[in-house]
Amino acid sequence: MKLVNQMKLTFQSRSVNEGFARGAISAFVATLDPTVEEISDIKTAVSEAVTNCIVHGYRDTIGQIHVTVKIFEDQLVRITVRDNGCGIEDVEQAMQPLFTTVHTGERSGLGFTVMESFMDKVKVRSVPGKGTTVTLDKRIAARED
Amino acid sequence: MKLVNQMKLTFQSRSVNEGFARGAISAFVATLDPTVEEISDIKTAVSEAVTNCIVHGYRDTIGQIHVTVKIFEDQLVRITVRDNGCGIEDVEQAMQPLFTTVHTGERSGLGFTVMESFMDKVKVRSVPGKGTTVTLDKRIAARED
Amino acid sequence: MSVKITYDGAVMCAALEGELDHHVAASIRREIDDAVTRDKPRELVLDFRGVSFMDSSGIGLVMGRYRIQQEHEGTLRVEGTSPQIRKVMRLAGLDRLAKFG
Amino acid sequence: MSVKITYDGAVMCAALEGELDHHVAASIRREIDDAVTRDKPRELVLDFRGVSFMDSSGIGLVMGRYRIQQEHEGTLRVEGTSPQIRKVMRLAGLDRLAKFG
Ligand SMILES: Nc1ncnc2c1ncn2[C@@H]1O[C@H](COP(=O)(O)OP(=O)(O)O)[C@@H](O)[C@H]1O
Ligand SMILES: Nc1ncnc2c1ncn2[C@@H]1O[C@H](COP(=O)(O)OP(=O)(O)O)[C@@H](O)[C@H]1O
Repeated sequence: MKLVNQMKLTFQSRSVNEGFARGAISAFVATLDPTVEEISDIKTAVSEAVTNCIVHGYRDTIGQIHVTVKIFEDQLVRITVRDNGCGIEDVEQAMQPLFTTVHTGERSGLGFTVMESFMDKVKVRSVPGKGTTVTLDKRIAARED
Repeated sequence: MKLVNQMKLTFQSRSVNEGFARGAISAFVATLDPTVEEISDIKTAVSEAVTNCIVHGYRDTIGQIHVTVKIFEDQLVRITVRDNGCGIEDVEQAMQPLFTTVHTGERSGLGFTVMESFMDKVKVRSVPGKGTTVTLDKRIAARED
Repeated sequence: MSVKITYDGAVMCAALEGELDHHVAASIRREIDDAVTRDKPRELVLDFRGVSFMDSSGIGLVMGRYRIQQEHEGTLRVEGTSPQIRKVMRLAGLDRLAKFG
Repeated sequence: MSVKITYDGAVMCAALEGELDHHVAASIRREIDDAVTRDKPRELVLDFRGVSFMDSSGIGLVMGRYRIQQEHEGTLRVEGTSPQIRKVMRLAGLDRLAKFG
């Protein structure tokens, strides 16, 4: 797969940066001239992944969140969102719809479910105590002008 | 000066990324709730600095452009735009209005002039053969809600 | 994100504006709940016309307000959702809880 | 960014749409020049109503089209500029070259 364009982004795990991350990533994907639906699918999935780093990965601390976006030929977009936070003990369980470790009613346990239904492919690698990397793939349809 | 928030961005010196850089940086500054004028001033200055890396710094090659944005207390925004390109022999001359080394009529020689009139402060550090770093400062006015 | 609360008889309308994510969800929830627990409206309308983005953080907002309305036998209506927001709400089955449209 | 060229008698109008930066400037310039050198309009109107952003890369666009119009004794008018765009154009003294408004 030939790499066409890429960017790398690092920012602090402050909740005010959730909107920034959505904006930055969609500005990069916008170079492919996606549809409104494609861009809002990507924004939604990215928002879930970044929020998880803030809420779960770093919980009550401030750490760095690392995002990469790669664009391959055939308009495949590959996004990674990485934290060096607490990690996930059981990834399979964490990805179950409605599963959440926050029991205040604030989190719905649907973050991974949203990512999976808004993107073509979702991969999670996590090492407890080390951190979590979520990889999100989506192919942007070619537009005829 | 206390640092309140920061981000770091790296991307390739392709002209398609000029719009991305504007979008990403203004999404970060947007966390300060700036006015339309403040945000478009910053977008304009950033566009000049990034375009210079692409057009002059890396000329006919593709290199990496590094951007940092720091937000200090009192809403001071400090942006650095760095390339590892050809560098500038005489910075003072380069910053003169209308001075340009491109004589095809495409460049106006007003890039630094635009940066200086749209931002509060502009600093240029350059080492010929090593690269150029432009630092752009602007204080965002506090809003009463 | 901001919320503006207005009344039409026993109907309370909370008009949301901006992007609804984790960063703003807690304060929006608090603002609505202050009014709802005080006034116990017969119907609560969540007006999403001004909401340009919502992720799963917005699900708890709708779900929780549905429960509070149930406690005093009130109803919940959700209005003005964009296709992106409807997609998130449907995933959570919210269309089977609240009245839509 | 795109450009749409229309005619009203001897007046040619080039309506720009999108963000005018270095990335798009060359192709936009080419498109306008193809039409202008062929048709030599008495007046060329650059319509900026659809332009949401412009940096100094747009200065050459206006300046160069002004020169080409001069060659065949035509005039240039610039229309629909936002405050941000006017600020950039004024810095370059374009308001003293072309007719505005
Ligand atoms: N980056 C992360 N670091 C640590 N734990 C995580 C991370 N992302 C997700 N998790 C775990 O997976 C669970 C499910 O995540 P998700 O489906 O997004 O639902 P929610 O965020 O609503 O809890 C979380 O409750 C948390 O325990
Ligand atoms: N990042 C850079 N790397 C190398 N040279 C640069 C860089 N930025 C500016 N310059 C030099 O400074 C000159 C003036 O820059 P500027 O005022 O932006 O005008 P313009 O880009 O229109 O030429 C350029 O023509 C170039 O020679």
